[in-house]
Amino acid sequence: MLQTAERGASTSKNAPHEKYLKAFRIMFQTRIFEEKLASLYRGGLITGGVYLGKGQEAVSVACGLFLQKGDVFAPLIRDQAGRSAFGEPLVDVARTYLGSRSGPMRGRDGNIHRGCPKAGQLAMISHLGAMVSVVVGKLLAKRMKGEKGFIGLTTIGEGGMQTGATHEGMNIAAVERVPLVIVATNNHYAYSTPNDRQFACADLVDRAKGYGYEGSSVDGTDLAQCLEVISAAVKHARAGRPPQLVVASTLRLAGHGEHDDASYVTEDIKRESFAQDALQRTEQFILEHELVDREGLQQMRAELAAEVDEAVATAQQEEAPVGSEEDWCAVSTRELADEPTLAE
Amino acid sequence: MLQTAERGASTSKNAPHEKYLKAFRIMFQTRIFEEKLASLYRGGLITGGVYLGKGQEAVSVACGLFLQKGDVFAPLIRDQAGRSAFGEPLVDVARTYLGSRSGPMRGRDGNIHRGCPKAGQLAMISHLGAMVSVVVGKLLAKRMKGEKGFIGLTTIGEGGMQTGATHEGMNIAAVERVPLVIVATNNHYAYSTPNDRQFACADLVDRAKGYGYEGSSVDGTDLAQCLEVISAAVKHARAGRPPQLVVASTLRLAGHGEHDDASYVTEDIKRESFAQDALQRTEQFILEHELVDREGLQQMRAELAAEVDEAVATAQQEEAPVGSEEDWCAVSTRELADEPTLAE
Amino acid sequence: MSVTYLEAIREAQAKLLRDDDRVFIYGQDIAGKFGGAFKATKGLAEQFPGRVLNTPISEDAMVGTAIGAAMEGMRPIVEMQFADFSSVALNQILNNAGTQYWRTQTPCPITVRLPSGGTKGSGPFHSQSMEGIYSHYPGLVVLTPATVEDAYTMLIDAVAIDDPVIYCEHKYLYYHLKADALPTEKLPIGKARVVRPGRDLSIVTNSAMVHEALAVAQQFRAEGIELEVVDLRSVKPLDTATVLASVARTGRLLCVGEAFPWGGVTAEVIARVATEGFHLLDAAPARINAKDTPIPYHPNLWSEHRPNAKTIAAKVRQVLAE
Amino acid sequence: MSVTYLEAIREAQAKLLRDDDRVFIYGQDIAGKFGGAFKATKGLAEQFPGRVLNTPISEDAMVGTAIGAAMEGMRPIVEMQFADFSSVALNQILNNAGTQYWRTQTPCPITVRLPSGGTKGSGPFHSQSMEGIYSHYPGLVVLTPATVEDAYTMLIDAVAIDDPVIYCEHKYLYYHLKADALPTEKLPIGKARVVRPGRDLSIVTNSAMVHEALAVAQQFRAEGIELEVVDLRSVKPLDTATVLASVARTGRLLCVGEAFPWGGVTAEVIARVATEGFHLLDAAPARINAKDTPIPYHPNLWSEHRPNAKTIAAKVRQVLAE
Ligand SMILES: Cc1ncc(C[n+]2csc(CCOP(=O)(O)OP(=O)(O)O)c2C)c(N)n1
Ligand SMILES: Cc1ncc(C[n+]2csc(CCOP(=O)(O)OP(=O)(O)O)c2C)c(N)n1
Ligand SMILES: [Mg+2]
Ligand SMILES: [Mg+2]
Repeated sequence: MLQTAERGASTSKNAPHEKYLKAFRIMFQTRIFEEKLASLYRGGLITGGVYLGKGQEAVSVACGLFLQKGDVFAPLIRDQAGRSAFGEPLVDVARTYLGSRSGPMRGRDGNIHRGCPKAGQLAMISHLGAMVSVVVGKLLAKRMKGEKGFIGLTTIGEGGMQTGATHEGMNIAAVERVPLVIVATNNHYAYSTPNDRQFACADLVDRAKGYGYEGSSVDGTDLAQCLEVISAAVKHARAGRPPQLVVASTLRLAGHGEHDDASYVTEDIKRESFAQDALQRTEQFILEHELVDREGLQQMRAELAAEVDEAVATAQQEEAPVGSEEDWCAVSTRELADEPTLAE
Repeated sequence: MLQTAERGASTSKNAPHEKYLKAFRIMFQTRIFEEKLASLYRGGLITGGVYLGKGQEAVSVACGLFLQKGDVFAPLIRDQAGRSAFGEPLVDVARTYLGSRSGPMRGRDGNIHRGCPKAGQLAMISHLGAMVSVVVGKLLAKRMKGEKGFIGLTTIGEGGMQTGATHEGMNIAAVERVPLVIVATNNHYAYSTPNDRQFACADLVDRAKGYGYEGSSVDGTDLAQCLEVISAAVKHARAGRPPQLVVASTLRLAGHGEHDDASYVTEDIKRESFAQDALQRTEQFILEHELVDREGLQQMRAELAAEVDEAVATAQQEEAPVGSEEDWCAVSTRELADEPTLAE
Repeated sequence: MSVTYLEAIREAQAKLLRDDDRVFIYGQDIAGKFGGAFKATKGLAEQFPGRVLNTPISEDAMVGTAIGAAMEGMRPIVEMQFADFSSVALNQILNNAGTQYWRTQTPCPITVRLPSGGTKGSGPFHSQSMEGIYSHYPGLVVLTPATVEDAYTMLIDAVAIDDPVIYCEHKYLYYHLKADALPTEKLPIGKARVVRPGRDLSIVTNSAMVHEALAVAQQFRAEGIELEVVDLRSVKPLDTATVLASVARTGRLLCVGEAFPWGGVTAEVIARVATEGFHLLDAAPARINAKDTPIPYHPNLWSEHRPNAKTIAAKVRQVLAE
Repeated sequence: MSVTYLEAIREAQAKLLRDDDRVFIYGQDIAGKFGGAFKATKGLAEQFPGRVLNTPISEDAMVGTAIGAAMEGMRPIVEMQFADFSSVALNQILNNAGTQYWRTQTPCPITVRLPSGGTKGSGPFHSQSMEGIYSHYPGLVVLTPATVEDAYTMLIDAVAIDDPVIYCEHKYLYYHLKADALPTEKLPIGKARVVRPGRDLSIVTNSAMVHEALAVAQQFRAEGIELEVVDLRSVKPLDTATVLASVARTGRLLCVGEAFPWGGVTAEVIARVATEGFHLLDAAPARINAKDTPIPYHPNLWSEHRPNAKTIAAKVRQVLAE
C-alpha cells in the first residue's frame, strides 16, 4: 500500500511543519494502539465495538494538535490520534474499551463514547451530528462568561454531514458567530455506503458558502497539508473569522468497526490517491528527509508500544464495575430520583 | 406602497409571459379572498389562525401554474395563490377555515393544514421542512411505478430552511435524483425573527451547490420574473436535470398570522426594493401596457369577489362537525384500533 | 393587581435573569419587542440585553446549544414555540441531556419550556401534551404546573435544579388563570398537592385537567359527595406517597389526563397505585384521557376529544357505583 | 434446516419483495453485498435490483420519503440501523405518518423496522426499546415479535396493513432463537398468545422478555408452581381480552418489560387490568422493568439493568406470597 514518492510530492517540497514530528509520534502510537485494540478484540477481550481511525490519523492528529487549554474538542469515532494530541491519557482509552470501573466512563459507556467534559473533551453520543450544537453552546457560554481566545473543534464524516443535526448545528454556529472549526473527513464510505448514496454535490466543501463559513480542502493522506490547513482554520477561528469548514479526503483503511471486513470497498477506490496511508507517507517523508533514521524509528516504536502496553496492562488489572454496587441514579439531584424502588 | 415605474423597469421591457394575465387573475383573487378571511377572522368567525400570503402572491402563483396532472405540489402557509393555480377549489379553503364538515379536512384540521393528496396536493404538517422528503417519496414511487414526465414542487421560507428536516429532504432528493423544485421565499422574517438570527450566508441560493442542485434567484415582487424563473426550474426538473432551488426575495406584507400586528417590521426594510407589493406592480404593468383597462380590472374584481363570496357563503351554510357523530379512529384498519372503549 | 399564569412565567424568568448571571433564554421569536409567540418573555430582551436570544428554526440545535452552555456552567432556558415542535429536539433531550450526567458526571441544568396542551382551534400540531414521552426516559425531571403559584415557583426551582427539566406549561391556563399576587410560599419540586380534600373518591390529575376536576368536584358537592383532587405537579419524579395517602383516605381512584390514552401519566399512576396500594382500593380504579386520534382543530371535536367536566363526572359516577 | 429469528426477517422480506411489486426496502447499508448492519437484507439487493436502496444518514428523510411513497401506493419497509436512531425520525413517524389517515383519509402503509433491545456491550445508544413511545401516539400499529414464527408472519402482515406499523425486532433474538422451519400458520396481528398455560400467576410480557419469563416458569415448575406466560406480540393494539382471561385463570399478575420503568408497556397493561379486571386479581399486580438510568455498556451492569431470571423469580415469589 506504500505509495511512490511522486504521489507524496507536494509534501516533500516544503520544510516540515514545526509540529510534524510530534504529530508523527502521535499517529504512530495511535496505529500501534489501534492494532493492539484490534487484537484484543479478536481475542475476545473487548466487549462491544472497536472503531479505528486507520487512514485518517493525519487529519485527526491535526485536529487535536492546535487546541489549547480552554478550547473545546468534540471528537468522533475515528479520532484516536486527535484525542491523544488533545491530551487524553492512553490509559483512559484502554479503560473505556476494557470496561474498567476506574475509567472516565466507569463501564457505563464504552469504546469511542468517552470523554472528559471538564478537560474540554466532550463524550460523543452516537447520533451523528448531535455534538455540533453542543460545541456551539460551550463556545457561546464561554463568550457570555467573558472568556477570550478559545475555539471549538469538532469532527464529522461525509455520512454524518447528511443528518439534520449537523445542518442545524453548523448553521446556528454561524448565526452565533462562535469560533468553531468543523473538520469533515470524506473517507468515501459511511459504514458500507459509498458517496453516491450519501450526497450529490461535487465537493462537500461547497457547503461552506451556504452556511457563511470559510471552507478549505485538504489531502488527508498528507500530514504536512493537514497541519497547515487545520492550523490555519484554528487560527482563523481564534482570530474571530467566521466558522471554518475543512474537508479532508481519505479512504477508511479499516472496517467500519473491527467486526466488519469491509469487503464492499472496491479495488478501484483503493488505487485512488486519497487511498494512501497517511502514516506510511509520513514515515517515508521522515526517512527521505532524514528527520529520523530507521533505527530511530525502531526505537520510537519500542517506546510507544511500551506505553501502549502499559496502558492496557493497567486497565486490565483494574476492577470491572459491579452491578450490585452501582449507583443506579440518572439525575444528579438525588432527592429527585423517581422511586428507586420501582427498579429492582 | 405602490412603487414607481423605474423600480418595476425590468418587467416593463419584456413582452408579458403567456400566463401573465392568468397569473394576475389568481393573484388578484387571492388578495380578495385573503382580505375576506382576515375580515372573517376579525369578526370572530374563524377559530384558530389565519395566515396570509400578502406580498408573495407572484412567487406562489408561479409555483402552482406550471404543474400538470400527475405532478406533486406541497404548498406551505403563504401559498393561497399557488394552491388556487394548482386547482384547489376556493370552497375547500373556506370550508377548512370555517370548519365545515364537508371540507377536505372535515374539521379535523384547519386553515393552511389542508390538502388533497389524491389530487396531488399534500396537506402540510406544521413542522417546517417535514414535507420535503414526503414529496421525494411521492416522486420516487412514481418513478418506480413507471410514470413519466412528472415533477414535484414544494415551498419553504428562509426560516424553514434552517430545519434539519429541510436539509435531509433536500439532500435525499439529490441523491435519488428525483425531479424536485424547491422554491424558498426569503420574505425577510420568520414570524418576528429577521434574517440575521436565521442564517449567516450571503444568499440562500448559495446552498444549491452544496446539495448538487441548480440554483436560481428571483425578484419575488416581479411577476414576469417569477413566471420565467419558476417555469424554467419546472422545465429543467421535468427534463431530468438535478433538483432545482429557486430563492425568491420579498417582504411579508402581513403579520405572521392575522393575530400579529408585525410591529417588529422595521421602517427601513419597508423601503427596500423587495418590499414592493407584487400585486400592485403587476396591476400597474397591466394598466401601463393596456393589457386590461381600469374598467376591465373593476369588472374582474367584481367577478372574482363574487366567486369568493360564493365560496364563503357555501361553506358558512354547511354544517359543522359534531363530536358525537365523529369517527374517532385514527387507523384505517378498523379492527386494529386499540380498545376504542378506553377513550370515552 | 392580579397575575396570570403567563405573567407568572414571565416574572419568574425576569427574577431568574435578575438574580443569576448564568441564566439566559434561548428560543424562537422570544427577543426584541415581540417577546415570544405567547409573550412569555415580553420586555425581557430589552431589560436584559444579550440574555434573551432569538434562534433559527432549529429545535435540535437550540437544545444542543443549551446543553453545551449548561455543561459550561450556564443555566439556559429553552422556549419551544409549541411543545409539539419539541419532537424534532427529542433526540437531544432524551439522548444527550438525559444521559449526560450518568455518563460523564457533568450536570446538565437546562430547562426546556414546552407550551403544552389543547386550546380551541389549535389542531393536531399545536395542542400536544408530551410529558409522558419525556418521563419515560431516564435522567429528566418533568413538571406540569397547574396554578399561577406553581408556574412561578416551579420555574424558578427548575432552573436551580442541576438536572435537565422539562417544564410543561399549559397554554389554556395562560390567560384563564389569575392569582392575586405572586406567591411567597412554595411546595418543593417532586411533591404532589391535595388541592381539594375529599372523602369519597380521589381524582389524581395534572396541568389543566386539575381545573376540570375541581369543577366536577364542585358539582358533586351539591349531592353531598366529596371528591378529593390531587394535583401531581411533577410527573417525574411522581409523588406516589401523596397519591397513595389520598387513595387510603377515599378508597377510590380516577386518573384524568389530557394526553393520548395509551400509556402516559394516567397509566403510570394507576400502575403505581395498583402495585403499591392495591389493598387501599375499594373499587376498580379508572382513568380518562383524550381520545386516540390526533387532536382535532374544530372546537366541536376538540371539546369531545379531551376529557371534560361531563365525561369526568360520568366516570366518577361509574367508580362510585361500584 | 433451521431458521433463526434474523433469517425469518430476511425471508419475510424476500417473500414480500417477490410477491408484491409495491414493496421496497429503504435504509442505511442495507443494499449491495453488505445487506445491513445485521444482515437482515443480505442478498436481497442482488435478487431484487432497484428495490433495496441505501440511504444517506438521514432518518427523518428516510421516513418522510417512505411516507410519500406509501401515499403514492407503495409499501416501503424502512430499516433503522438501530431503534435508538429512530429518535431523529420520531417527528415524521408520530406527526406525519401517524396523523395522515385521520387528517386526509389517505392510507400511509409504511413499516418501520426497529432493531431493538439490549445486547451485551451495546451501551446507551444501541440498546433501547422504544415501543412505549410509539404506542403513546395515535395512528400507529406497534409490534414486538418474540418468536421466529412471529418475526416472519408479523412482518408479512405488517406490510399488508394499510396503516403505519412500527415493527420492533429484538437484536438479542436475532441469533439466539431458532425454529425448525418457517411457519405455515399464524395468529392475526392484534392478538396476544398464551405461550405457556399456568395456574398460579400470569406473567404478561413481550419481545425478548418472553424468554426470560419462560425460563422462570420452567424453574418454578419444579416446585409445583405453574406460571402462565402471555406474549403480547402487539403492544398497540393491545389485546386486553387475552390478558384479562389469563388473569381470570390465575388471579395474579406480573408484567415484565425491558424498557425504562416510567410508563411504557408494563404500566399500560397493569392500568388495563386494574381498571377492567380489578376483581379478577387475588393479589396486587406487580411489574418489573429495566432500571431508570441509561442502558449501561458493561455486561456486569447491563445484566443487572434489565430484568433477568433472578429478579423476575424474586418478584414472582413476592406476588405469590401475598
Ligand atoms: C443518526 C445516526 N444514524 C445512524 C448511525 C449509525 N452509524 C454509525 S457510524 C455510521 C457511518 C458514519 O459514516 P461517516 O459519517 O462517513 O463517518 P466514518 O465512519 O466514515 O468515519 C453510521 C451509519 C448513527 N450513529 N447516527
Ligand atoms: C419545526 C418548527 N418549529 C417552529 C415552528 C413555528 N413556526 C411556524 S411558521 C414559523 C416561521 C416561519 O418562517 P419562514 O420559514 O421564514 O416562513 P414565512 O412565515 O416567513 O413564510 C415558525 C417559527 C414550526 N412550524 N415548525
Ligand atoms: Mg465516511
Ligand atoms: Mg420568512
